[in-house]
Amino acid sequence: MSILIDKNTKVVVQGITGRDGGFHAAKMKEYGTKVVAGISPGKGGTDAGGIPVYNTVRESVEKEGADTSIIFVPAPFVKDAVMEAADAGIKLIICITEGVPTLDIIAARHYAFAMGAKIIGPNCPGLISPGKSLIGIMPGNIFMPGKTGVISRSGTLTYEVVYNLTQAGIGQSTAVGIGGDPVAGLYFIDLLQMFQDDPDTDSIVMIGEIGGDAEEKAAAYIKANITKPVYSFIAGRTAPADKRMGHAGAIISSGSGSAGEKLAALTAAGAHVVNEPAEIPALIKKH
Amino acid sequence: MSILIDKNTKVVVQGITGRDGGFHAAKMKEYGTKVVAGISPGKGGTDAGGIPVYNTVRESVEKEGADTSIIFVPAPFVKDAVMEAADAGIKLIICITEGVPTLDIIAARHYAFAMGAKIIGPNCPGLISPGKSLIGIMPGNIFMPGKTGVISRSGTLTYEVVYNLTQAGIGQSTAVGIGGDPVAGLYFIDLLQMFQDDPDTDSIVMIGEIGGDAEEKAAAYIKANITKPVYSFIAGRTAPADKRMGHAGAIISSGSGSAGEKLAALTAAGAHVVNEPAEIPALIKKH
Amino acid sequence: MKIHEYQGKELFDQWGITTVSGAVCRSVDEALNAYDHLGLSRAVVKAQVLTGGRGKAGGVKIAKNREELALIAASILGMDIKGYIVDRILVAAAVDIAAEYYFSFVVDRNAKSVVMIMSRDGGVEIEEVAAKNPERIHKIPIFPFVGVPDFLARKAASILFDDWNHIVQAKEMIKKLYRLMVDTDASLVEINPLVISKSGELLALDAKINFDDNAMYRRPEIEKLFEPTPEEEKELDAKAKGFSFVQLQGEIGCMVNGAGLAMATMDLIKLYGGTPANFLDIGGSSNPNKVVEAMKLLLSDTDVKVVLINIFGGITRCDDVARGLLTAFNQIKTDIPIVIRLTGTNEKEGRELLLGTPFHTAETMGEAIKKAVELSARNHVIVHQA
Amino acid sequence: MKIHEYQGKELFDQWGITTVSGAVCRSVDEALNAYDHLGLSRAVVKAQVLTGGRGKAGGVKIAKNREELALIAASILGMDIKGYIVDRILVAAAVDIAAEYYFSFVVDRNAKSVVMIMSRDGGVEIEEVAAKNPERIHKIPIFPFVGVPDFLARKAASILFDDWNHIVQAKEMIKKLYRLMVDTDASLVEINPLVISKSGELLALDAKINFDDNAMYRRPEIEKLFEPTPEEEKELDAKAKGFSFVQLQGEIGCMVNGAGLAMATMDLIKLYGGTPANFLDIGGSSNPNKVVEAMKLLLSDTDVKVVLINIFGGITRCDDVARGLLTAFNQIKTDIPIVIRLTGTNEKEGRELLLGTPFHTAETMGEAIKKAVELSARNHVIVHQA
Repeated sequence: MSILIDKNTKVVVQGITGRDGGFHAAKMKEYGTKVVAGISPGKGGTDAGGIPVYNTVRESVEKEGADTSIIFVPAPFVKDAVMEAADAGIKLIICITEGVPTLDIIAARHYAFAMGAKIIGPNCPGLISPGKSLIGIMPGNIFMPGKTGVISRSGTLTYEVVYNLTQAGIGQSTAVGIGGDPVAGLYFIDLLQMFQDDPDTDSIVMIGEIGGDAEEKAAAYIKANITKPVYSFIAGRTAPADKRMGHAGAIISSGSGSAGEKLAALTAAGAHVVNEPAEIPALIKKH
Repeated sequence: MSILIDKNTKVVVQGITGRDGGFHAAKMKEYGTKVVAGISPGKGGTDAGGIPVYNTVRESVEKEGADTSIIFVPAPFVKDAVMEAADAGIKLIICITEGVPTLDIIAARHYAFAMGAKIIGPNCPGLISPGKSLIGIMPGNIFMPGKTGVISRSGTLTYEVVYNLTQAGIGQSTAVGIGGDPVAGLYFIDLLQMFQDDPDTDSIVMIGEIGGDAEEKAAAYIKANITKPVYSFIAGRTAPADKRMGHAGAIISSGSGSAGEKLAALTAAGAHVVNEPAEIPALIKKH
Repeated sequence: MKIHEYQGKELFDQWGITTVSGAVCRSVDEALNAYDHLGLSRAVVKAQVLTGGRGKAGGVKIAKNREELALIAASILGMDIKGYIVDRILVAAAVDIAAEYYFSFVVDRNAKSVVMIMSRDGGVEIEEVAAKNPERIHKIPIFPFVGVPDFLARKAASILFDDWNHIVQAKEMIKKLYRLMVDTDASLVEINPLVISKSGELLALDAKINFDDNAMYRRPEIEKLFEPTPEEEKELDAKAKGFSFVQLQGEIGCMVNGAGLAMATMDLIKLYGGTPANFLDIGGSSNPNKVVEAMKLLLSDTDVKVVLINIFGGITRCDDVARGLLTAFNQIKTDIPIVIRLTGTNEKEGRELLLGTPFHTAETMGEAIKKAVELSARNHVIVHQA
Repeated sequence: MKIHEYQGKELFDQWGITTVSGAVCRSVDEALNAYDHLGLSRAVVKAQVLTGGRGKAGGVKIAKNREELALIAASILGMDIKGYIVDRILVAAAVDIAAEYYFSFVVDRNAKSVVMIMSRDGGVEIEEVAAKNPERIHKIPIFPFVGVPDFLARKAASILFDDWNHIVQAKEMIKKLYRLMVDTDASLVEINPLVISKSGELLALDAKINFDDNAMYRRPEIEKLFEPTPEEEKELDAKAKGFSFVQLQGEIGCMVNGAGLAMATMDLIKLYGGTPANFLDIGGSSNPNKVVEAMKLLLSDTDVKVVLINIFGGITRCDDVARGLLTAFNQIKTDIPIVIRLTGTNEKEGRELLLGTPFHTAETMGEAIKKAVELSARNHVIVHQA
């Protein structure tokens, strides 16, 4: 098993005729993901590498049974694209696009929530249930099926961790990149609970970074609700205060969000906190 | 027992310093209703006939434990008043004011619904659980406690029916005036189900009128879900098509909403339909 | 509140919704001038009346040339359409239509929101489509705080059209139309037919807009478009006095407190074999002036043979109501028989006050109405004998 | 994006939020001119720097008269506040304050919405109030589609104030402030202190506004208010080239793909005893030009003793990355040792391509970083010997 997506998940790619949308739609299809449709307003009726293109998400739901959407449209159009997907009955919306105005994502998330849809991202690499479905821009070949769930605020750092796991023979049930923006969809707590509930996940790797207090909140949640072992790495211990480190998320602000506080909270919650990503596989094997 | 309100219901009167608000606040208090506060922005700290006045509903909830609100504010301010009550945690909002713009009530209702609050009205006489609580502008003295639930789109016609019931010794569990506007809060179906679920209601009187298709929808609902006997009178059999009869609600439009269709639907659903209100008590006694 | 098609089209123009320019004309001469001034060849002539079904009634016609226009204008002006006399027509360029559609925004009682309604079967009576082919009608509810974002307009447009060029035009139109609805507090904005012309342009060939009377206080620019009929004038006068009044064609004048009770009173009059002359809800007070005004209104109708006053005393007690009636009838002299029924709080005291007056009193509604019907029949006979 | 207080106050003026007029001055003479021109008696002088804690640092002072103004202006201009040199001051009328409050709108990560934050404890560091007396801080989340209706503004205002006159002023201000937030895509709009003057007027005595960088494409009039520091200029230049760059004070220049991996690289450098010279995320492509540009950026820092290139090859394969690096380094001549770590897809092929080059290669991140730290220490010694 896995969380959120599996081999039956039917994906529609919003923005399939853009450069990134087209490239990753093909990659996902190649991985084995059921990419059933693409959306590109004005290009309905055409075909993108064997994937039928529609003008509206509604058509992809009605005609192809799409239930999950991945969004590559340019940032100014993300709000509308998320709302369109939620309105059309899509239940999981993965937003890859970066640079989305915060007030746009607040509105889109609020709307999607009211329509019963979950969002992952924006500014995230997507998610993968290895061997079943890849919905994102992750390199599928570094993953392998298994029983470790991965949650991460960072892209390449996730690959680094996963690569270490896979090299050590530790497969992943699902790996989710939640994105680094100040306001995002599914976050640590939501996903920790899903992995806790997933019978085929035995352990959870959580990769955090400085900025915000999501890791501290996650630590409190782990203490209260998570019985599976959690392994954690937090990036940014040496980052200077009040500096942006790539994402907007990585800001130390208001005495909250420093790596030290996060590490302390996670350790106190019983999570296994590591100094370098490479330590994780050995720790998992030990337990 | 009763539905929606009982002797523990704590009422805040929004617009208590207006003429109608003040008059009916006193009447309700006299009836025995727990009127715990009044709202009049700018007059907080004063007193209206022994009832403490606050600037905001929030204060009446925090300081007096108000859980139900009755609104008498002028029509242009109703939207804001309903939203304020819902935001403050009020769970039942009765809107007496007439002449509220439809788009305002649509927005206010949507907001209240999202906040988990129920609305009755606008343009309605309120409701009463005889002997327990009167929240509205109904003449309390014509009601008596008992086991018949009353739902009505009309004011004085309700009094006529209730008066007949009371004269015949048939008391009421709760009587609700749902109002005659095109868009309103709780409606026949909601209340039919509440009376069905109320162990102390034995029979239901439903007073409809021409316009809209709420009675037809109620008929279908009765057929499927209501086992208690329903007695019904529909006003406006002789009203000419396409004419307003006092309320905006009373319009025959688009081949729907005529008294004939409503009577037929209710009869087919097994409701006891009467030609004049005075027939109801004898019918109830017979069953 | 309803307005004429040409007024609706003026609003469409203001809100940027593409329609067909035309001119309102009140005579054949004006129509011919408009024809010349607008440089028309084929022209459409449309009766401007505040009712539906103009087309079926012959109120909409195409003129192939100037001569035909004169004939058609003459035939439509003065026409009676469902009781409305055509006093003006709209003369506009006839469009070469490729296809007709239906589109509206309307307040929906059941959805408790505004809904968008659309159909590819335009130009016909949409109620018939709804009855026979409900699957050809699409409804989309609008969240009040969200309104019509791009995606929703695009979704609606793509339900109506296949061609992307048409979808884009429709998307823009739909957003503007919703803006118009909200900005003017309309309760209905309907375009039937919405057409694609042979040159591929999206055009609103009709404009039906109803407004929410309750919101007109904040839309003075819309309110002034209202042209009441003489009948509506009378109703508006009544409204200004605090009454709700509708003129009917019967013999028993009714004065009732409350709209539902007033309708029930009319129903029972019919049930007992009489005919109501009107619907009159005088509201909830016992103010004698109000009764005087109401009586004046009733007695101005020469068909009225009997007046029936049906009052339920609730918050206002029956004795107060009786005193108000007595004060009022000191000012009014009439030979018309008056039946008064007072029920509710302090009803006995109220009825006692009326003892020894020329009024017929009754305890129940049934009794009062029976008496009124009886008196109207008798009065009938008297009139016939006279 | 941050702006100065005086710029924030100009926006407040535009959105109708009452503040205190003043003048920005870059010299004592300008300050004295402003004093005369504004007809001031008691004046406040405030350092304009893009950081908090000005008050504590002595950057805000009251001048009782013209002479004192000259002294204070001279003392504040040129002051160093948390590394920011004061190059301008705001001179404004000193207000007779009756009471101080705190008010802000801010994007809240946890609420995933904008929240209003208010406190009756204004004029102090709000973080301290939050830590010591959290019950004195009130937060109200805003529904994005609903915004701030009257009731919500009234509710917030009545949490802050007891006097109805103050509540009414605050209600209007709160609605305007939210309008400003939405219209400009701000992520923070903060007034501390918000005051009631002795004459009963509500005034925003400070204006702190941050904007959402992601939204500046649609707010050109706001974007042009931005004044980057020389350090930020460098970061912006990097951004224009597709990098995310932050200058630090260490010796190991880093070039990494991905922000998280870049931060982890810095962390491990410290862990192994080295010092990172920068944060540099070059993003996801293998374009040699990008590598050339990145190397130029790194080598422009004379403190850099070693360059560490840490690339995870995901979608972009390691052999492509290696080819890109080789092409790039054909164009760059440097004596600085370079450590390259390539992992991921086709990593073996990638590393083989680098065999026989002067680059130090490594398989794991730990290995690469150990080598870089070692080299930087050795290089250190060489430099010291020279």
